Amino acid sequence: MSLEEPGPDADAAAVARAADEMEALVGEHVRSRDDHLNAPGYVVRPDAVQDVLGTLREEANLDHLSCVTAQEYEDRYESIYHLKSYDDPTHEASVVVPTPKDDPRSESAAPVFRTADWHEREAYDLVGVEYEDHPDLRRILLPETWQGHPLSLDYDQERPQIVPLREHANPLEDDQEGDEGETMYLNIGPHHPATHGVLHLKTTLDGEQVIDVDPDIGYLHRCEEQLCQKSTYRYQIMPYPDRWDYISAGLLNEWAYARAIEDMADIEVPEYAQVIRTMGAELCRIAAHMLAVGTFALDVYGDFTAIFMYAVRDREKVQNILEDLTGQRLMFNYFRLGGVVWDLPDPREEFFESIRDFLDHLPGSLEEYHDLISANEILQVRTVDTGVLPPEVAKSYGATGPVARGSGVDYDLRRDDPYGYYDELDWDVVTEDGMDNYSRLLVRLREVEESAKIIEQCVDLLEDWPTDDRTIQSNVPRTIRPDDDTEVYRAVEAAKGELGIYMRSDGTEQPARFKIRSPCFSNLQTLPEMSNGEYIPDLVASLGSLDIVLGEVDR
Amino acid sequence: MTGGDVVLQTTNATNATGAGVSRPPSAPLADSIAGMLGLDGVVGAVVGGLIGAFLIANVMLTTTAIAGPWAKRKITASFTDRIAVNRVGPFGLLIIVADSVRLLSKELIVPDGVDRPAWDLAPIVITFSALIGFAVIPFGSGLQLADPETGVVFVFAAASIASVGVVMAGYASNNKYSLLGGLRAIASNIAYEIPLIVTAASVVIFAGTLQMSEIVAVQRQPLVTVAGVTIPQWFAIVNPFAFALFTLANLAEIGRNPFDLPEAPTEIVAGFQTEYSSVYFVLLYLGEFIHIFLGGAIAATLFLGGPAGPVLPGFVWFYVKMWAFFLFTQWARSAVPRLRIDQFLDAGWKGMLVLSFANLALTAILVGVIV
Amino acid sequence: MIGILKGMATTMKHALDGKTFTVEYPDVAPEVSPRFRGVHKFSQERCIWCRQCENVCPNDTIQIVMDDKRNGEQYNLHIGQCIYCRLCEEVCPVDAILLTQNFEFTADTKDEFVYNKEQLKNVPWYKGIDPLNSRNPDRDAWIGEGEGEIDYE
Amino acid sequence: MNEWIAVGALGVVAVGIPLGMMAASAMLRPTVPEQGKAATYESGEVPTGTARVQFNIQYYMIALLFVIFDVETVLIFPWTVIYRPALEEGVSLAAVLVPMFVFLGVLVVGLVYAWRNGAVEWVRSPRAQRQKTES
Repeated sequence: MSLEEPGPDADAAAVARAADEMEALVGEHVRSRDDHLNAPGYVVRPDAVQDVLGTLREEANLDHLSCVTAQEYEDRYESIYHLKSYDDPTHEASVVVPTPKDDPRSESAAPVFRTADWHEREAYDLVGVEYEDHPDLRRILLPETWQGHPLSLDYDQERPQIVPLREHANPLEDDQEGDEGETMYLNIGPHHPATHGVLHLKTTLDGEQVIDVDPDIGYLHRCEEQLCQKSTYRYQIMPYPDRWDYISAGLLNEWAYARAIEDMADIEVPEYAQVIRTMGAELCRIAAHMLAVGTFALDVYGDFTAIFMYAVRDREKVQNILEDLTGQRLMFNYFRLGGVVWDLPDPREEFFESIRDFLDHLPGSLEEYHDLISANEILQVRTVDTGVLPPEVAKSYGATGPVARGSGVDYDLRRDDPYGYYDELDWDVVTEDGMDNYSRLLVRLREVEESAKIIEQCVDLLEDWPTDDRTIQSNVPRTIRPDDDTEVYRAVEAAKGELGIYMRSDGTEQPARFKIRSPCFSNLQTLPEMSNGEYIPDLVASLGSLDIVLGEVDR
Repeated sequence: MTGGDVVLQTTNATNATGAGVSRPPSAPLADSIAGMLGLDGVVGAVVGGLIGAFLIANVMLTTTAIAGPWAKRKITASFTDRIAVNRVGPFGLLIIVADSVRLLSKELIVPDGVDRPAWDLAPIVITFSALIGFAVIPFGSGLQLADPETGVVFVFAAASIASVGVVMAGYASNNKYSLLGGLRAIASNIAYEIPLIVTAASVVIFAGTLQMSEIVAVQRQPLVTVAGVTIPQWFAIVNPFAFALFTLANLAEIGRNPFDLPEAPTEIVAGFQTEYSSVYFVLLYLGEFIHIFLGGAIAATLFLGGPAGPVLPGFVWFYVKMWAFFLFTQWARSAVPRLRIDQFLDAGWKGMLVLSFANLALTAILVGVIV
Repeated sequence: MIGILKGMATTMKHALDGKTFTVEYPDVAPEVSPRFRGVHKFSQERCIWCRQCENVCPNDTIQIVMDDKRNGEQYNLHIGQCIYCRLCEEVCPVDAILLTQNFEFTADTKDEFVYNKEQLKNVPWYKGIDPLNSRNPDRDAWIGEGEGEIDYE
Repeated sequence: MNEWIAVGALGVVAVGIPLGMMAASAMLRPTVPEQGKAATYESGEVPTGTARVQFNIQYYMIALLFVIFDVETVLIFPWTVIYRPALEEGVSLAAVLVPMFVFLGVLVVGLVYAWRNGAVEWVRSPRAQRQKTES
């Protein structure tokens, strides 16, 4: 905790003062306060959502709608809008919108924040809150014909669901008939070489150009939130974050859960463990970015290119190190509440040697990537000024991670909302102002360098760490039961961006609501913005540059 | 296709003007086979032609069989630091047998709503177009099936029939990806056909003939002698600029990276061949590979001195040159990104076309000055 | 143009240096970390039937059946369902369940992936690596018991 | 005429080989008709609409230009063939070069005109353009 929170009372007072100021801004709408562990919460009427969010956005600079959580209580439904500021993510607020059981209607935030579009659709789909004034309120993860809302309290799991293939296949089928007959409706995905998994893009083409693209997700929906709600805080939840963003970003994901629960249950993490965590997480980031760069090259270059294999080769090296450290190549399950499960492997020198060896070879590999990718004129022609995402639009869609930083939004939770050991280390946040596919690629390549810097410093620290001070876990009780009705929303900088977790406890050892804010989910939403009016190849390239993992989009 | 017109018109043109062209130094394959069998007249021509054609076709089929299932994998693997097929037979060579049996014995799935005659014909057309081009290619060592006076024009005409096949396949499949692939194939064909032929015309200016054997013969003449080594007058050495243009346009014609838009796996899945399975797919694949080798053979004949080369017999050299071109296509595939369709057409019309005409004019002036 | 040539030169360099990173898997058994988590191994003489592994398992992979005197009768593990989180090993107070490095197992049907305790006892070590080396708890009972023959019940 | 018989023979072989392979495959391969198998591939979704649409071929202007230039190439070939022999027989350079350059020049002027009028440009879809500016 000491490392996670600024801590001193002066800060707390400042936060309280800021909260009061915010309340003054939206005072007339606030019915009560419902403060969360991370931020002040304001309970507002269902018909004042747009007003309140608009005011907070304009006046209090809360321009980042990080997440929308919906949940059902015994007596009411509740939608929580987690707001942050792109300039300072520690400046947070929650807007809580309770709606009655018999009529769960609430005003949509989509006109204020475009990202709310998908988040509210998800809330409607899974919990059943209806949003008025929403541009397109339909199910997002589940098939259109699904009966009931799975995360609502009275949901009957035993009820058989009939999902006719034809109906689910194409809800848009009727819409297409009326079109003047010159456009072509094309399904790209779910089984397409360039969709990076099971993503379905409903595309309307005019010739080679894309008129409209509508991502259809949910093919990989595995009820991760529900799974976590059925698991105990202490042990059982931790293996699951690995499976959200499953391409080796595991430790980064685990940290999201670790951070949320450590805040919630007030658990200290020893400094030594924090350094190990930081090092492991950055190794994961390198592995994830390698794959992102490789698959992006694959999308643009076409056939089975050398770059993809080279990226995978370098990724293998990282995975070997991670395997030595955690025992697994992808599904690490290495973090524990209050630390990590294992100390560095013996013999330590050999382990450090392998990391240093990797770091020594990394600049050479990156040089190769630059020769192969970023210096290639054809690639530049293909990617510069395509898939343009202006910073304002990116912010409105809640884009984070390399996607936001490629649009020049200087936002990185590792620096702005420090956790772990990041604020003790010397590294830079990478941004590019190009706003296009090329700058997103460059951001990833440069972030690999920054991660290498961090790892190097961590290795130095760990090498000199005194032998008797190597505590890898703090003393954590065997069962954890946070106080009833504690709510927390905590985010970390995962490979794809801001990975947030909202948890509400109900006094038992399982969370009552576990909501995952996945960066890919928000980032993917920007795809129509980037590719409408562009060419099919650019659509594919933009999708590649977003670097989505469907496991994280659908959860 | 317009290719047909080219053949007709220029045939007449050369017949009118080509009176002074001498007979080729060695008789074409068909004639020598007929001679060996002691046949003459039409019977001899037909029998000799058929035997020769069978020989040539089988050489190319074997080459493709090695290139497609085996060499391509091995080459790609070496570019990407892998090993590739090595489990069946020595160096994995028996994968060729395994793959052909596997593919031939797959079920043929005919999708709903295909335009049946066109869909069935397309694989045949593509294979046919690639194979028939080899009729006039001088493999060296007397392996040239026929040597008509209009060889260059014929080979381009034959090669461009493949586009018809691709479009047939794309449109008949009743599949949107195929449609896109087929249309892209037309686009690439019309954009790069003219640069290709005009660049070839610059070679014709040098050689003063359209006959393949003559073009090869002209290249045999020495260009310069440096330190006792005679450098022959290969057009790739005489006019490297034309060679570069030709290679690029050739890549576009055969639809290889960076111009593999008709297939573009990451965009339109497999383009025109998406709906094909079993033997039909084999034929498309085969046709494409023979087409690459045809492209290589044309480039070798026009620019690399055909079968010329020291020590080894001419046929070996020619074969090596074809494979070198194949290797080049695979090399480009490993490291060159694909262009977007509009950029691709822009490059063709604004770049290649202008450059190829400039090249033609310059060559004409150059030849005028030399002679 | 320079960039394209540089890229092509890079791939050609890789082609010519002949280095590969392919693991020829069935011929060459891959190196695995001592911490690697594979198929479980069970030791009946250690097990005290406390059922902690069954409880902690996030996935209902482990099923323990006891008779009415609370003596253990069955220890079933659905290896096809396991997510290899190693929590069972972690909570076990007596190291009775252990994840070996062995990752090679096949079956024709899903049912065959349900290992009973005899099968679990007979899971071999991978390349003779005893995972407890790296995990370091008390390990006396495991020594010499590698093949799972010692069983005093 | 011998040559063309040989070429024709290769033509026969080049059709015969595919047909032969098809026949061989027809004897080898199984046929398991099954519902749904014959659906056209659209990334695993049930195909929506047909592929036989009035498709916007965005390069139709270029396709028209192609016709012009293809005829031009045809006319260039006879000239390239006689060019060198004519020079060697002593015809003056101007006599063989200038007429062709005039011919090429006319076409180049045409190309420049077309280029300036945007005919060599890719025709961007107005619908897509609209969509882009709207969003």
